[in-house]
Amino acid sequence: MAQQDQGSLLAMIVDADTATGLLLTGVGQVDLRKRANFLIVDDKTSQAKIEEAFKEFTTREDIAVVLINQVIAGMIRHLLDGYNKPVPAILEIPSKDAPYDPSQDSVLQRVRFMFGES
Amino acid sequence: MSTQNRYTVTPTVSVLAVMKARLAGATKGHSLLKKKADALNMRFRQILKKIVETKEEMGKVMKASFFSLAQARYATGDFKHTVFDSVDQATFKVKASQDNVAGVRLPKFEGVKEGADSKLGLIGLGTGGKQIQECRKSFMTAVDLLVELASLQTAFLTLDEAIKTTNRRVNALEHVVKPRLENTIAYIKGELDELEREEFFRLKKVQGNKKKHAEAAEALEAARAGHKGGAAAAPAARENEAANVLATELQDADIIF
Amino acid sequence: MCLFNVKDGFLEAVVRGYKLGLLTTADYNNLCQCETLEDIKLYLTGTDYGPFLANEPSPMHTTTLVDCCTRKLVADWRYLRENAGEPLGRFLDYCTYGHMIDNVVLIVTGTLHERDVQELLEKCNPLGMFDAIASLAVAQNMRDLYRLVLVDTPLAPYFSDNLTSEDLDEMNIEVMRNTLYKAYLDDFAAFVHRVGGTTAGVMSELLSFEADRRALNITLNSIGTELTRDDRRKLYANFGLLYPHGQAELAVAEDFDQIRTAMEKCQPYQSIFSRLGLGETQMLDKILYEEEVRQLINTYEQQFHYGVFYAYMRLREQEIRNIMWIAECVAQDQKNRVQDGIVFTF
Amino acid sequence: MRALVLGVAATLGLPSLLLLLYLLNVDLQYLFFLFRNISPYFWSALGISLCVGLSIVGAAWGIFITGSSLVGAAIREPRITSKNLISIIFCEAVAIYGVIVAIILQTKVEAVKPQADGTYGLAAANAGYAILGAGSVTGWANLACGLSVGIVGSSAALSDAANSTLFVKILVVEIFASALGLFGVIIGIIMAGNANFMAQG
Repeated sequence: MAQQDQGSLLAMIVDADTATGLLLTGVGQVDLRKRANFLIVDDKTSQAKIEEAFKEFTTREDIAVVLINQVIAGMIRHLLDGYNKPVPAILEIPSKDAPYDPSQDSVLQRVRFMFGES
Repeated sequence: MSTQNRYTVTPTVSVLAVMKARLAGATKGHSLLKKKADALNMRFRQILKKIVETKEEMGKVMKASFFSLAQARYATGDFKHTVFDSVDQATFKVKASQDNVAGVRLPKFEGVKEGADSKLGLIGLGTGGKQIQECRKSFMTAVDLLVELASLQTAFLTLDEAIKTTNRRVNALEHVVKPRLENTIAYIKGELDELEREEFFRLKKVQGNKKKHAEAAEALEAARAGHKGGAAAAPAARENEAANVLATELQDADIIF
Repeated sequence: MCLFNVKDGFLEAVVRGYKLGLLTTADYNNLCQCETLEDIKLYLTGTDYGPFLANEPSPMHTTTLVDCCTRKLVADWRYLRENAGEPLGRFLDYCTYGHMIDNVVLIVTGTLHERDVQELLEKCNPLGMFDAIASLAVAQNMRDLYRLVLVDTPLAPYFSDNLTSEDLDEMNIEVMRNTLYKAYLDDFAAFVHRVGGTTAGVMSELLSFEADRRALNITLNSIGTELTRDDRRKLYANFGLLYPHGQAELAVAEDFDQIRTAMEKCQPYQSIFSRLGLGETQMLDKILYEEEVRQLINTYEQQFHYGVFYAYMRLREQEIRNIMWIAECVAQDQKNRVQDGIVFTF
Repeated sequence: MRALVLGVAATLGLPSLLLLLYLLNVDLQYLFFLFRNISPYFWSALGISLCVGLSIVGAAWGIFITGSSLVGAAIREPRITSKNLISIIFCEAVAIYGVIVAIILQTKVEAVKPQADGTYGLAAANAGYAILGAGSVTGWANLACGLSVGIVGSSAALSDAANSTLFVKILVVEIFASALGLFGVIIGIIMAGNANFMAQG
């Protein structure tokens, strides 16, 4: 929390439509070095790029929340499952074409597991 | 068995006192940790419930937002590149604060809006700007919800971790430390009892011997009174005998136990 | 009338043929019944969109669907443009200038944000492409852009007449876009008058509607923003049914009711607004679209004029919007809202 | 529109020019002299050529107007082609009217000897002007008819492509348009009926 005073950012790895909506709210930031806090994923974006962005966002200090489209999260599930830091929090959000499917969410899966267990 | 699950200590009374104090501490710690775990668990349940609720609500809100995005697209045409290109400084940020539950610090996020975004204010001026603003509002609620969800989720993860550690500690106290201490105490107590019994037996024996000696002395007095001359060699022989008796008795005690 | 067909009769007939390919109410009703995007695709392959959709791989997205439909329009338009003589060719160009403005603005902003030119070009609306568009990206700042590149594009006069190079640096991109669009509309109207005949009659009606709609939208969307009244005034086109008195009223309007009062003084808009419940702004877009479609279809009632080409483009675009809407509703499982967005053409 | 203005100007212009000349006391005898000395064969040839020429221009124009629309509309709706050939045939008929009238006019032309002063007699002059009139009446009527049939035909093609039930209705309109040419033909034949180079008198 190096920049506690200024507040932290939300990062996004999302498709174009979700990005449009989210950026409309003003969460986007492009700093002086042209480093954006969002990655727009389309058909041409390679998996390596997504993984790289994910790693970057999860290691950046000024990011508190990473939003990932569920579809995209599915592509990098291995990274998500291996990720267990509380901050930044990883949130899987629905995308336009794929309505929210709770059974896919790794956090919710754990939640369900806990409920079933206890 | 008993040697494995206990501390290697010399069975003395002072060690016993230490051990007892440790046991009391462990019991106290155990009950405290148990309480903490319960508190955490309660909070955890609350958060779980809330997460499930919020996630489902988020699903709904996002759906509504995407629909309003579709409406905006319908009215305006494709405006996403304009949006992408007008990204500059974030006006919506997340402030992190901390919440304390039973000694566990939970990070908590809060969305903060800074400044007015002039660049997007005029978007879609010619057509459908109204819809875009609607869409924006809709996504705003979605983002707020997302931030809330994020803090819940972080709390979930942190709590999960905290509960796990607490449970581990509770279990360690319950299943390792306490039995071990108890075992040690039992052991020490056993040893001490035995020592006591030995002592008691020895004392008894010593008393018996003393009685014998007294009788022998009385007999000797009586004899001395009879014939005073041969009395000088007798005490040395008797003393020898007494030492022998003690030795055999010790051997006997070993045989018995 | 007697000489129209010498150059343009063939294309007029062709464009009317294209018009027949527009989806009818029955088509829309069937589309609304579709359960998945695949169904929509299947249905659309049975229409004029068939060749453009047939080879699309199976997981459909609304964007790909819309892209395919746009490709159909673009292919039609290219065919028309390539076969057109003068002044029809100019007319067709004028129809696409609107998209061209959007493209230029897109490239300009993209360039200023140092985006990849190739990527930007892909995002351009293919209807608004022109030869020099790629070279727009060479410019690093607005001044260069203006000096080196924009003067060669068809839009140059709009830039030079309405914007100084200082404006280019400072002006909000949306204001710039609308200033250009205003200049374009004025120019288009003047061109149509030069062409004369039925074309002038038909097109000036359509263009005034467009101008008025833009004026209305600009007013509506600029309420509560930093756009001053004078700025607003500058973005209104210099013709249209509202020109000049209605526009003067619009320019000072501060809420929807004032806009309504200003608009209702104009007979044709009175009926539009009377269909609108009090204080209800949501449906305005749709009603305006419906009114536009009605006018566009009316152009087909007359023969031997260029309005049909413009109308075809607009109708096709409306149809693509409709398809997008249906597809979105289907994809997002909001089928009860389907009827809200469709503007039936025939 | 512009063509109409020109036509009105021309038709009004010629008589008013003559009137002007008369009012200015210009000796119109010279004008009459001129017309007297032009051979009636010139007039009849002019009439016949106008008849054929204008008819064919009208027919061709009509066919062009119809044809270009028909070809364009047939791209999407090929079924309309055979039906709409009727419009083409109507236009073609206009040319045939012209040719028929021209042949009739041609048969009226006979050789007469000029008078001593080189002029032809009244009958010959009358016949010459009659053939000129008949020819131009037919020609102009057919030109207008061809144009109108062409425009209606093009509309017929387009509307048939849009909605096939419209075809018959527009065909009725087209028939009326093509009847216009017949009026010219009838009047032309009647006019030419009076023409007789050999008539005494």
